[in-house]
Amino acid sequence: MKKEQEIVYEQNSEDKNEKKIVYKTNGLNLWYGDDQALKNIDLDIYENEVTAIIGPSGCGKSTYIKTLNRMVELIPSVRINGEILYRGKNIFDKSYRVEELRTQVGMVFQKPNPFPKSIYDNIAYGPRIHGIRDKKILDEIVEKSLRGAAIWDEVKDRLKENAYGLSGGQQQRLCIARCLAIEPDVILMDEPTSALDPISTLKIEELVQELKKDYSIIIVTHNMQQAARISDKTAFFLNGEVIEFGETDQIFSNPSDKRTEDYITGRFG
Amino acid sequence: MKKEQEIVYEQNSEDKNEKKIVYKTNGLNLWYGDDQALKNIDLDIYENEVTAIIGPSGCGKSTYIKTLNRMVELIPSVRINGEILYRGKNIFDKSYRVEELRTQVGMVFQKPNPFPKSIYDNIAYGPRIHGIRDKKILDEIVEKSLRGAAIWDEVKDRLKENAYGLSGGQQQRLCIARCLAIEPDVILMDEPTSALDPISTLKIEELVQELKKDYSIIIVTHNMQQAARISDKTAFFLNGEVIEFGETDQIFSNPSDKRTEDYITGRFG
Amino acid sequence: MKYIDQTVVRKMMGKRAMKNRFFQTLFFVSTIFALVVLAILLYRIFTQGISYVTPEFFQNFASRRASASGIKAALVGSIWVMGVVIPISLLLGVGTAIYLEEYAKKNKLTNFIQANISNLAGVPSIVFGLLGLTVFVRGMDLGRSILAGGLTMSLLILPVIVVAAQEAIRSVPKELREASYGMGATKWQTIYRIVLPAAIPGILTGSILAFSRAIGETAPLLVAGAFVFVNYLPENLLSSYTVMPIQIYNWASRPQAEFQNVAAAGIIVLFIFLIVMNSVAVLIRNKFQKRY
Amino acid sequence: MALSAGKSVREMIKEKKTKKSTRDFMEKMVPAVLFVAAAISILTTIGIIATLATETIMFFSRVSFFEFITEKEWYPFLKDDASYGIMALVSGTLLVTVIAMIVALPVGLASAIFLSEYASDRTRRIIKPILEVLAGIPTIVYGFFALTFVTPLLQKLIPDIGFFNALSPGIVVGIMIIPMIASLSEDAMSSVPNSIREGALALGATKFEVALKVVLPAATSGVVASFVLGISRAIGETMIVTLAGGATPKLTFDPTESIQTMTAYIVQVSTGDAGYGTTIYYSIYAVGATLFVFTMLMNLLAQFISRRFREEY
Amino acid sequence: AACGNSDDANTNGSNSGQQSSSESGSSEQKLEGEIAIDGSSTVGPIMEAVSEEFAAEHPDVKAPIGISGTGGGFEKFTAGETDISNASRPIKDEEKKVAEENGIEYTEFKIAFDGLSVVVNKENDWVDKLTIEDLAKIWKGEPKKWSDINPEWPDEKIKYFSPGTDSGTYDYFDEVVLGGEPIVKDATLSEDDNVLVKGVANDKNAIGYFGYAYYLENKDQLKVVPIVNSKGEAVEPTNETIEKGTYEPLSRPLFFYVNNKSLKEKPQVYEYVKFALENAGQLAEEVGYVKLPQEQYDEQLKTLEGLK
Ligand SMILES: Nc1ncnc2c1ncn2[C@@H]1O[C@H](COP(=O)(O)OP(=O)(O)OP(=O)(O)O)[C@@H](O)[C@H]1O
Ligand SMILES: Nc1ncnc2c1ncn2[C@@H]1O[C@H](COP(=O)(O)OP(=O)(O)OP(=O)(O)O)[C@@H](O)[C@H]1O
Ligand SMILES: [Mg+2]
Ligand SMILES: [Mg+2]
Ligand SMILES: O=P([O-])([O-])[O-]
Repeated sequence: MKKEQEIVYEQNSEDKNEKKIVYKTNGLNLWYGDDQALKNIDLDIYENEVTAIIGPSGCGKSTYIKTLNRMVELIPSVRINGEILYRGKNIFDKSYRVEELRTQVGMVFQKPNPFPKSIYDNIAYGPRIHGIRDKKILDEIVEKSLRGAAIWDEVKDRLKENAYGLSGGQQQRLCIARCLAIEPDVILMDEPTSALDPISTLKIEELVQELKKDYSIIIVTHNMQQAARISDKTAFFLNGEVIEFGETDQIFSNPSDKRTEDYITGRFG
Repeated sequence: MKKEQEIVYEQNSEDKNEKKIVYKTNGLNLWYGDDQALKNIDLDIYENEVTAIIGPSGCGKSTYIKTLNRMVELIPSVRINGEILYRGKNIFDKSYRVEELRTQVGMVFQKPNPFPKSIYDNIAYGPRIHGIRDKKILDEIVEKSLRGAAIWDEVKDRLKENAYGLSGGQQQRLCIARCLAIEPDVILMDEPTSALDPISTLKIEELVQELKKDYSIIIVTHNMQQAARISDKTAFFLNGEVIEFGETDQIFSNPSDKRTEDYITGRFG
Repeated sequence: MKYIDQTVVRKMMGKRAMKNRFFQTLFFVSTIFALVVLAILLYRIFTQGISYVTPEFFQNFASRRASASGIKAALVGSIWVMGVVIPISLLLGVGTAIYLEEYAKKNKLTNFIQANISNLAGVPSIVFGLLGLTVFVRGMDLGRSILAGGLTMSLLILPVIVVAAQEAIRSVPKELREASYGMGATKWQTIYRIVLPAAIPGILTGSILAFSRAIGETAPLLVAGAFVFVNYLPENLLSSYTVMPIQIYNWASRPQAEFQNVAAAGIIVLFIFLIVMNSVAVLIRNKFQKRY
Repeated sequence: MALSAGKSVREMIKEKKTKKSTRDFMEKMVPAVLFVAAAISILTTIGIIATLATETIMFFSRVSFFEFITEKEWYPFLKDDASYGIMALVSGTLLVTVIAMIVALPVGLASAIFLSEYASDRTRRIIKPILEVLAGIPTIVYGFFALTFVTPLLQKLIPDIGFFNALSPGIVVGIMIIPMIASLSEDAMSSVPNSIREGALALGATKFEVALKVVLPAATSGVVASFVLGISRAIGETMIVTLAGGATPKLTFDPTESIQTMTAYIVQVSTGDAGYGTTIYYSIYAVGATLFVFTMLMNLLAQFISRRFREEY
Repeated sequence: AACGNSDDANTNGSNSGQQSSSESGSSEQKLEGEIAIDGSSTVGPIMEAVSEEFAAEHPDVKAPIGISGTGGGFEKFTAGETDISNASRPIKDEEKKVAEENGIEYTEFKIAFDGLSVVVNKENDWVDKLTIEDLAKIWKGEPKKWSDINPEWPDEKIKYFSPGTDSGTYDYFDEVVLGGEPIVKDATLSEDDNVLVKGVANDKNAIGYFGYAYYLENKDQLKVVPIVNSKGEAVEPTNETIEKGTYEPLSRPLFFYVNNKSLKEKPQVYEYVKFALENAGQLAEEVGYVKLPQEQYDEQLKTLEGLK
């Protein structure tokens, strides 16, 4: 039943002859206890695009991206109102299964968080919980995912070793690989390259460009140039509000809001 | 006695009419168990300069910087040979008190690591362990340090709250403030801005520029432009070796080693 | 190439969610099970003993007449014994844990101490009773005193506290230690100001369990010299004494049915004692508790 | 940068250096003092071994070691042909322990998972202290509970069961141990960093999958430690089995029969009538020594397991 | 067997005279100090009552009571650790030897009677009396079923409930009934007499025995079996039959032993023992035992006088 709904929706959007909307955020407010962290957010995320979210520290970037896969609900004090439609369905609907959402929406975190398991088991974890048991297929998934995250060569000889033996940068790329292993529809990335060196970052950026053929990607970054380089659309957050959202080229070349311009021209990264 | 030695040493170096050397690393090798992470490192760090250390992930940047204040010895499997002279004295000497070294050599880490205490107590920790008890002086130190780390305005109203309530970026700036509170001679920074947004990063970079008047700063960064912008000297690490070390301008405009050039031209950050 | 088929995933999702809900319920029921047992136990004891918990019950010493029996000597005796047990076992236990986690080199001696401690944790309490009798009561000539009993109990719960404290110390993130060392803090400063405060919740959890055990233990003190009948209050650490569980045991083994009710009243007082102690510790713990 | 005190922090720190001699003294003293604390535990073991060994040697000068470990009957009070076959007491102990573990391990672990992974902060704050109260109930109270509540209940369910049996004390010992396993396992699981949980949840794992495949493996060492302590408590539990288990040593694995455990035997003799210097008197030390060896072997096994499974995070 | 000292009984002074002297003694000099008492769990309650009352007269004397069992008590007593040791049986030869080695001299006193009560379930309507031989047969376990003893009795297995083999009660029963032979191996043993009460009360085919006090307090749940004595009469245990000695052979005396040196050197011990002998009869009955004939107390008081 769900499937049919989706198809109907997708056809609808094709009728309009636009790129399909993956995520539609309408009037989203979010509070941590009494502190409002997100204020009346409206934002559309399009399919097969990279949407960058930029803004100063503490402006709510991480909070917003964690709301998209409902990870933010793990913090007990959180209250939310407004709606987020993922492929047409409100993710806050009671009937919406949060695990299903998260299977289709992968996430890479700000700090690397590998499991205290072997490198292999880290990658295989996702496929396994989704029912893939076949050793050969798992092997393939592991290799493909690690290659995808540009870490295969460094770890291929020690797949059975504990992931905690890796350096910070290696750990983060492992986490990206882990996310790729479940082949999500959307990938959320919260400053995924902040712990990476330029070479790895470059690889990841290239990867993002390649992945967007199949996936929709939302990336939080403090690196303006990264946003400019890899994203199609950019949203500028400030104090929990979306100040400006639009085509990346337009935002960076010709921001319509003074605050956006200030922020961008203070750039240097 | 120590003081005199130092003075003698400083005069010596002044005789040569050069900048004084703070750290002199001679033939340093370091192993984690059987894996060699640093190979025959020779490096001089000069006073009142910013020395940047760049290199790909896993090349040993963090390991080297942690060796400079002997933090690396906390990992039991570590073996070291070679010598590091800090202001003329070998820090590996039996008689060298590691706490004294670390009081003079502050450190900011890659991941923010505030203590599970109030913001105030985080900053006051260093002065307190070194015997400063006077409430009024502590208040001043706390304010000054927080201002120095460009976080005072955000936290001045909640100094008594737990530091874990801050966002990642705020936490990292808190850690920088904590380090400034003991007014060290040298400050080691391991990718200190990797968790920061550009505005905070800019502030920290400006701060670094200001601090180098009084302090010597060694900064690990994956951000080539940051290195180019703020450092006086740059060392390029690869696989545990120093490939090239010299004036930042020269390294970036005219690297003498092919590998350095490859790495730098792959740049984008 | 796609390995993961979303339709299959979706199909399995229902089953997985059900499994999750099933186990959540199962886990919840398990937790409730323990609480239900507690409820039954409390109900039985309260209905039996509550009418005997009167002000006189706290003011009277034990008596051959059930109606005149009181728990005064045992209550005060338990407090005295805990007054010995808590500081000694905490100091020794946390001290040992710090030594093992922070100072000890990874060598044979350390391994031996470690193995020895987890081994001691398994030694039955009655064996500690034999030890206390041999070493403290007779060997050190402390007689059947509070000090001898308290030392015996301290040794009994020492391994539990060490193990709990070690786990707690170990779970303090190494980043915090690094930060402290990086400020030029000495090892002891780091332990005292950073590691210990962060480990307190865990240490307290284990210690509460251990102290509760010490308050309720009967067997070792039966062997190592608590009296069953005492009709005066202890004056110092060398006084003879009795403790609540032994007094309760004594009442419960009396033939007169009324004494069974007095025993129940004794248990209620013991509970109140435990709950007060636990509450204090829980307050401290909640004040500190956080996840890193 | 000078403060209002007119000096820089760096100067102040240098000044304070004179006072650092006490600090240095502490740095040297503390490990020594702590080592003494750690040594106490060794002394305790030595004390126990010495106490047990001297009297156990006396016992084996009267009863052959071979008889002790091979004989199947334990009748020390027979005047003429007393038999000292420890197997009879060991089987009683094992029976009770196994039953207790069948109750305590699943329930305790399940409670731990519930508290650590499912329960809200508030629920946890309410339930944990209650569990701790449960852990603090004197075993003698549990003993009467077994005798006056559980046994009659079992008699309704299993008409054949004796008034004294291994099942009732086994179940109650299990109940007694639940809070200990729950609390210690919960601590171990809570100390697994949240970021790891988030990583798994973000892959679409259910809470159950996170608990079972990520948190539990990461907390193995703590969980196993709680099991070991639980098993040791069950083996060493005295009052419950003394009251509800009967006092008939018997080599049996039928939980409906009356049995005697090693601990119950020690209580029987040490509160009983046997005179100092009799074989019976020495026998409690031999039984105590056996208990000691038992728990030691158990712990070695458990240490081996937890070493193999230890994970760092 | 009491110590030889009892032969030197002082014939002077009546009971009342002693009482007044002790009272005047206590008012002249305040008694203080500690008295270490340990031993039998059976005798314990009587001594606790004594301590309780003694404390009313001599508030500064501390007389705590430990319960280590008769054997455990003697272990401490013969090592010189206690002043008074309660016992539910006379001291054994091994224990005497230890006392001798340690140079401990002591005196034995009887304090009360306990009547071992043989009980069956309330619903048991077939047993109305038993002889010692019957008891021996039953407890040796030869007949497995009630019908094996008397064909009219039900064809049901007998369930045995006995005090633990390491108690004074078991020892006495074993000696008197079984002549030292072992008790049936099926017997359910417990150290706690209340537990035995529950066992018998809950099983129709049960038989058990334990101290008189436990029967007395649970009369309504149990049926006591009259025992045929040496004169051929079936006698139920009651205060009278036990005191008079017609309930035999299952009446047993309870003892306490006193260290002679303590009697001489510690006035509080002397006064305590005296007080015990003067009041034990009444106090013993209060806690469920049976007093000795008054002459026996008087005689022992004389013995005590001689030990001062
Ligand atoms: N768990 C929490 N409880 C309470 N407040 C929180 C919590 N997490 C974040 N906040 C607050 O919410 C605001 C937004 O935080 P968020 O982490 O989303 O910022 P951010 O834009 O991701 O910053 P950064 O670039 O530093 O990661 C901040 O003011 C922060 O202090
Ligand atoms: N504790 C450790 N035990 C064993 N090996 C380690 C340990 N820490 C680091 N290494 C190894 O030492 C090498 C250098 O690590 P280091 O952390 O110094 O790299 P880095 O240059 O700081 O990388 P990044 O930019 O990712 O932080 C890596 O190969 C890493 O796997
Ligand atoms: Mg963030
Ligand atoms: Mg690094
Ligand atoms: O305590 P007992 O009277 O059985 O020795």
